[in-house]
Amino acid sequence: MGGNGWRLAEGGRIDRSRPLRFRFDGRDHVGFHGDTLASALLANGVRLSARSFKYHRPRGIMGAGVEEPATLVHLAGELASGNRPATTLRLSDGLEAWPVNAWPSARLDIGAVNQMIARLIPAGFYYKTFKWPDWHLYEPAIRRAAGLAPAPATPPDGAWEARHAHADILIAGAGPAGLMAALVAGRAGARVILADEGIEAGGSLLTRRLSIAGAPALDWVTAAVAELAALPNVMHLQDAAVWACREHNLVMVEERAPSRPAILGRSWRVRAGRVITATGAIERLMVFEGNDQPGVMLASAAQAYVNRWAVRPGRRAVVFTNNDSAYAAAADLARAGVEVAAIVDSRDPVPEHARAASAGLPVLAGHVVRSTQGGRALRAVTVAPLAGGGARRIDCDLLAVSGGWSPAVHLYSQSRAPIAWDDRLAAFLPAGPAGPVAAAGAADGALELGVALADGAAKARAALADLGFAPPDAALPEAEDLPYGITPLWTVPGAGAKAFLDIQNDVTVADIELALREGYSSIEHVKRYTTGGMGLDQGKTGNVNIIGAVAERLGKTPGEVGVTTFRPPWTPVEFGAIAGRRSGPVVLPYRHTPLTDWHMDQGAVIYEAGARWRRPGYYPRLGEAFQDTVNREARTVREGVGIYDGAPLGKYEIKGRDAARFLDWIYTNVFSSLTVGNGRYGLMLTDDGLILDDGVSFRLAEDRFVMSTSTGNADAVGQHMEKLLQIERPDWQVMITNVTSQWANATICGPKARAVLQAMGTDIDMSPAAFPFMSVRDGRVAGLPARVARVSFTGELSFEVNVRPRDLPALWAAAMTAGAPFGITPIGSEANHVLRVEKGFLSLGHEVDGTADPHDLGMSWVMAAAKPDFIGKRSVDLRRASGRPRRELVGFRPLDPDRQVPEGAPLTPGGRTEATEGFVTACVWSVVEGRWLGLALLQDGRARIGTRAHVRLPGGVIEVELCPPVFHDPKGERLRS
Amino acid sequence: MTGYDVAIESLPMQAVIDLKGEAAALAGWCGDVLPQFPARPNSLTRASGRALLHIGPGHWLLCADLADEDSLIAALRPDAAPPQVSVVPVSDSLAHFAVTGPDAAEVMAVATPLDLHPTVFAEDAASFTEAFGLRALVRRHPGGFALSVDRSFAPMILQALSLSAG
Amino acid sequence: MQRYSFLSLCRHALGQHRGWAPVWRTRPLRDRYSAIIVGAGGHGLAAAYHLAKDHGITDVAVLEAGWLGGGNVARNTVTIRSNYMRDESIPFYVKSVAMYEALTRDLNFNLMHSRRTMIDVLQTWGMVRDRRRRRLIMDIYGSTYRDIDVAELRRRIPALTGGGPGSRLPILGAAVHTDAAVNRHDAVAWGYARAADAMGVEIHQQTPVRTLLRGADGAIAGVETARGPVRAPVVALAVSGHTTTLTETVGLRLPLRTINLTAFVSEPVKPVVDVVVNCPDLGVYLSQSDKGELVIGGATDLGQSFRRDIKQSVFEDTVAAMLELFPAFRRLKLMRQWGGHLDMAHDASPIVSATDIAGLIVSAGWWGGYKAIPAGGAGLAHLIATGRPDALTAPFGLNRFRHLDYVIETGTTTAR
Amino acid sequence: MLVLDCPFCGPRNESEFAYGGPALAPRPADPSAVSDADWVDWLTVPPNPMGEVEERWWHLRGCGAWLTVRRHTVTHAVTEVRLGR
Repeated sequence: MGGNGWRLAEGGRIDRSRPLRFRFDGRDHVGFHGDTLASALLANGVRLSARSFKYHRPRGIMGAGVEEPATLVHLAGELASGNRPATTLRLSDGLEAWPVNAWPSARLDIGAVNQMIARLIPAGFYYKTFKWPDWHLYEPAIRRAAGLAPAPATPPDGAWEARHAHADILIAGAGPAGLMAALVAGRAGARVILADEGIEAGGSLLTRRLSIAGAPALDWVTAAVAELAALPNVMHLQDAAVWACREHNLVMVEERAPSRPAILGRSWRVRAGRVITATGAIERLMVFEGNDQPGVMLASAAQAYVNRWAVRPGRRAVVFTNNDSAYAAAADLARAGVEVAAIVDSRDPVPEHARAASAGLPVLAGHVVRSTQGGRALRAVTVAPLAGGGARRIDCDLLAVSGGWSPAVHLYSQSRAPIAWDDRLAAFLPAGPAGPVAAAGAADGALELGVALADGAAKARAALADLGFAPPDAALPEAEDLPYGITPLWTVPGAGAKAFLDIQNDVTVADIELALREGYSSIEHVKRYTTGGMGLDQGKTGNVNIIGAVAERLGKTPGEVGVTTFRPPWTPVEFGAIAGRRSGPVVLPYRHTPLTDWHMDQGAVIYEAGARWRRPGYYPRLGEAFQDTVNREARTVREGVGIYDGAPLGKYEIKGRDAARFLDWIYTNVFSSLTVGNGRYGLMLTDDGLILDDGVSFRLAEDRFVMSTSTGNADAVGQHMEKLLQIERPDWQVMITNVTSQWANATICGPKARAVLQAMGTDIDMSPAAFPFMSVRDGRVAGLPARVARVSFTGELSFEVNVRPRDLPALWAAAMTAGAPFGITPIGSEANHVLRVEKGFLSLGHEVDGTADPHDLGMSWVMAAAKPDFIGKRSVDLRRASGRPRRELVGFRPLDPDRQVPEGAPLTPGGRTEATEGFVTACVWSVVEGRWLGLALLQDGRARIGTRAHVRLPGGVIEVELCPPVFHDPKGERLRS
Repeated sequence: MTGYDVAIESLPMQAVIDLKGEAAALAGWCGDVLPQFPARPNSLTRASGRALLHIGPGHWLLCADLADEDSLIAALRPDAAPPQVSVVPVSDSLAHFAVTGPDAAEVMAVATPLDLHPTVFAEDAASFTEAFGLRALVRRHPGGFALSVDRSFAPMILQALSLSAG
Repeated sequence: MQRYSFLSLCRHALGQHRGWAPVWRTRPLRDRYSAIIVGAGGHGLAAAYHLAKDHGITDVAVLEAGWLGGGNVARNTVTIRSNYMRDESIPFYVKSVAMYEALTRDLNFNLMHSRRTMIDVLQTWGMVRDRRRRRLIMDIYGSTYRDIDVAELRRRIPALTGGGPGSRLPILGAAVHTDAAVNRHDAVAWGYARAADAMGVEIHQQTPVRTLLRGADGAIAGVETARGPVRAPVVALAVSGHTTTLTETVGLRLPLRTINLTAFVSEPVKPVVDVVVNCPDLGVYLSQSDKGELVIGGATDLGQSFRRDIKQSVFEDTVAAMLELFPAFRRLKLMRQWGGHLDMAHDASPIVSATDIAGLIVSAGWWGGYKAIPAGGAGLAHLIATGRPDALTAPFGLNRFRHLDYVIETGTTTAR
Repeated sequence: MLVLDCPFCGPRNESEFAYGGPALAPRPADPSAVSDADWVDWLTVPPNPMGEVEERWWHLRGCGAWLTVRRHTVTHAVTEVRLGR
């Protein structure tokens, strides 16, 4: 370095006292603090730094920022990530980068053979070939060739953060317009967030030599940044890209290297009252044969390299332009010691102010660059008059091109504000009425510094006024800039198969012409057929050129051709940042009962139950097989006593003058007739006539009920009830309180349950007469305040002992101690499943699968026919009226008692391979019958009880005998005992 | 520094009584057991160690030390309340956490989209909102914020808060 | 129609590809056709193709408001599968999947159809039971699911490193749906359009239909377009999302509401996943395109929306879900995201049906409709040509709502 | 992500709310008096305009109120939020 003459001896925003070693494409180099990888490569004389996607053509560095279409790298080591533009990559010590899509290196790339068959693989070629004999023959090779960087293989060390923020005004971009807007808004006292994707603030002022208020513009930047830092109401984020502007002013920012806390990056969800997009403008390429050669560079990038990074991107330059801004770039190149052989301007005449800006440099007005010479590095360009005529060769190793400027309307347009074509600037510009999102500065078409500053201030003042702030009086600083004018030249005559419109995806003028020739003439068709604008850069330098080229060929204006939609992200965003620390429990929350830890200590296998509760599936003992465990637990309940944790059961207190009337309305059966202290099973439907939930409700007082719901549906039932009340019956006096977590319960069930409760000690009269089935009593159990309900989900004598969750561990311990002599055993959901199937009790997700109605399930008894209306009645009746055959709940026993039938298995007529007539909802090993049996929903099932049906499996047929869906204690004597 | 300068701590169970009904009816039933009714939605008033939070239309929470629970229940007589008033003890339903320290607001900004800036979320503010996808009550707490969620989520929310603190 | 082959490509290369003719023609819009199809998306173009090919009806205009293939066919995740649960659905999708496999040859257009298989990652017993139920009934119709264990899953998808024993939801197993495929969505639209055009069907782009027209007898008479009235005795709507917008111009209300489905892609990387991975318990599915981008879809926002973009919350939920199973993808970058709107029927199943207005036919309610294009298009063509549904689309008539006989696919997969 | 201006709570993030479907006409007081066709229509056919639509949202993570929201289905602009119907 240094000695090769690429790096200037002084100037630039680099720290020559802090050298940084890095490795690129297998070779070692040294750069400085303040460099990007791109500036360091140029300073080390590296010109060939990439290979193109399709043809593997040699490419260099063409841009100086996010617009870079050519040199993408992937990083090795700790920073491992792929497809990063070298121009936005801050150089760090030890950085190791490789060009993507080149093997073994960009210099010796094997894939370059594709250049030899380029003629065979024009746009869309793959739609026409690779069909015979089959696409699968070609696909693996194409997949390997496609893709750019390798996929990340290991999770990174470290974490990202995603967080919320709120601002009165969010400003995207800390260039001149953004800084000016931030100053005005900040001084007014508004909460301001200023976010800029650059490593430092300043935007275009960092790369151009301009003055503000008579001093170097960067002095003004420094002062502005300092003033903003001192304002407590302003937050200023650098290295923070605003990548999306969504509905209701939700603005997404990716902060790439936060200093505190030490995280890899941070995603900000900013909700802003007003948004100002001061995102600058992007320079376009010129389009001619060989415009992609290493050595061809955007004029603004060449200017940035000499001014900001003190690097000469070449020794002898030609500047090719159709507008005024390149003249300043040419002047800066010359000032840095680059010999400017010519400024080739397609316009004639060239405005005087432009000539003046580059005083003394030779200008070829009305000329164009027709082609470039050289292979891996530019050696010369061929220049000719635009109108035709004698070509001449100019030796050079740098061609700085400027096809004009496209305001970065991306964020503005994402907010759904309209844009429109502007002939004067030859660009799409913000065209919306004043709204919550405004563009400012170059992004608004204000391409001259003074106008940009004024625009930034004006947009801030408008936003302040909208929000009710008094805008401060602010004098605008004086600024001088070159006026901007352009006469577009979309493609140089003769541009064809090697004139690139989209550098990254290798889309040429010939490709566009082919697309149009074949009828793909909508701009969306052109984009999709050629893949132009679909690369990582999303066509930042090329899209408008494509639109211009298409317009030219169709005889339309670019405005008539239109743009493809601007979609987030503005620049690629790491998925890690989007998720932040959200993982595991924050992706899928979980819920514990007061006993979940106890269950786990007992070795229970924990299941993910409904509503995210974690509860025991079964409690295996050492050496015990799964089925043995389930049998043991189920048998305990049938023969002795079991206990289970019922805490997750949904519970609501329903209070008010109209509480009973409300229950009558939302349940299919009647609750108003229930006497205090007693309970009733209820079935709840939606107005579609489908089952929503079931459960038992008890009447605690005339105006007060406690309702239980299934675990998984507790929230849905709450939503259903509140919606009906607040939307349909606001005049009813009903108040609902969710007490799911206020009452936990241990359910003690089995023939010896009463004995256990008595052994635990209770002041409730436990005799069947005093405390019958389906009643509820308040009292004390084991000294704890309890509400005991006689309900049964197992078919046995059962007491649901409800206590405050804080008391549940003590209650449980008391039950285990007092129950020990009776052999009390904790049971999990597997055994519960067996017990409920034996009783023919319904289970949501099994029999209640979202399609069955109560009649199907044999529950016509629960449909109070006398009630004129309840939720769901009208639809159930209507559906019945169609006379369509229904699937009805039946029990079944496989003829072979040892044959398990898979749950979910279809039943077909005769077991044949034809449309199903039902399916198995549940099948368990019954401890009371000592065999497999189950439940099924079967067409006209009830009428077929006593006959046989056939389960059709891939491997054969299982014949089953149909029976009523209750296998155990059909009269219910045990649960009433 | 690797994480935020913040302390995450589990707070003890509080006495919490859920109150629903018209303010006048509630005032009539509850008498001077309650602090003065808050004037604004999502704000709270305090008196003699009790706080009254106006958390929804016709909906308040009365919070106090757990030691006060029995006396509150005795005074408010949930089982005897008239039809137009709902009084339900829900102390066990909520688990409370304190997020305190210089960076408390940073951690809260990870947890919840609610704007907790002092000009928006005042000293007496108390509101249910969303935190880590859950329904959560946020209040100011000496040196930071208190966050309350359904108790069944307590282990999960503690994990989430600790993760967010870095 | 110019034949596409490697040889023709070589021959045209010699002529610098100047000899390629337009794949579809632009012709004057006439004022009368035998049938009008509104919407040149996947279903509309497929119906036009089948009208010509199966029924010999070519006096057909396909009217498109924007550019052909610009609707949902341009903005989906190209997941093609038949792992449904109901007798009404499975045979329809089995047929559609089979038609897709032959379509490259039928259309002489490389759809890059790739039978990539789909693997469902199962993390709850409820989901295991759901997949078992599907597997057993799908077998009847020749669609296949095969169970694999976790070790086999990790061998098939090495990048799937999450869901281990200590994770929030450890993986219990997986189900492999070998019939599942992906292909190139644009190619499907273009291939159908080119073939339909070659048989004489007219495709009119930039021809928005403003209103439907009814005759004195109440039957459909045609449409009023931005370019004037066009008459036809049969009008079929295949305008995903906009069905009610059009039917309401003649007072016909339908049990449909328009919602937005969204997806996004990562930066292109070298091959890392070669199947469609579906994680229904977490709510995310993904596959890698031939260009190297991961194509990722997830949760649905059920609010009515005609806006084609993604909600940040939906996007973040999907990303977080993906990273649970693919933690290394934290370093992968989002490149592009989009949405498409579709009209969802009250029971969330499709509607291919005649209506109360004679001659007016709708094909709507396609959510996950990309996989249904071939069979849906053939079914729509049959309905247009004969006035009756074919056997596969018969269950999806509007008359099912008359008695609320919904077709409910319970536990539909995440992958749409 | 929308912002809904809850009449009780003020502007809140969408993540506090649950979407509750399109706003249907009031449920018929006596459904049995309604014709089959009208019942099916009420139940299954929601307004579906490319424009403003009324829909229900439940502020379940906030104040618990059911809200009726008027929202534009293309721009997502919310022009009214009210308590209850």
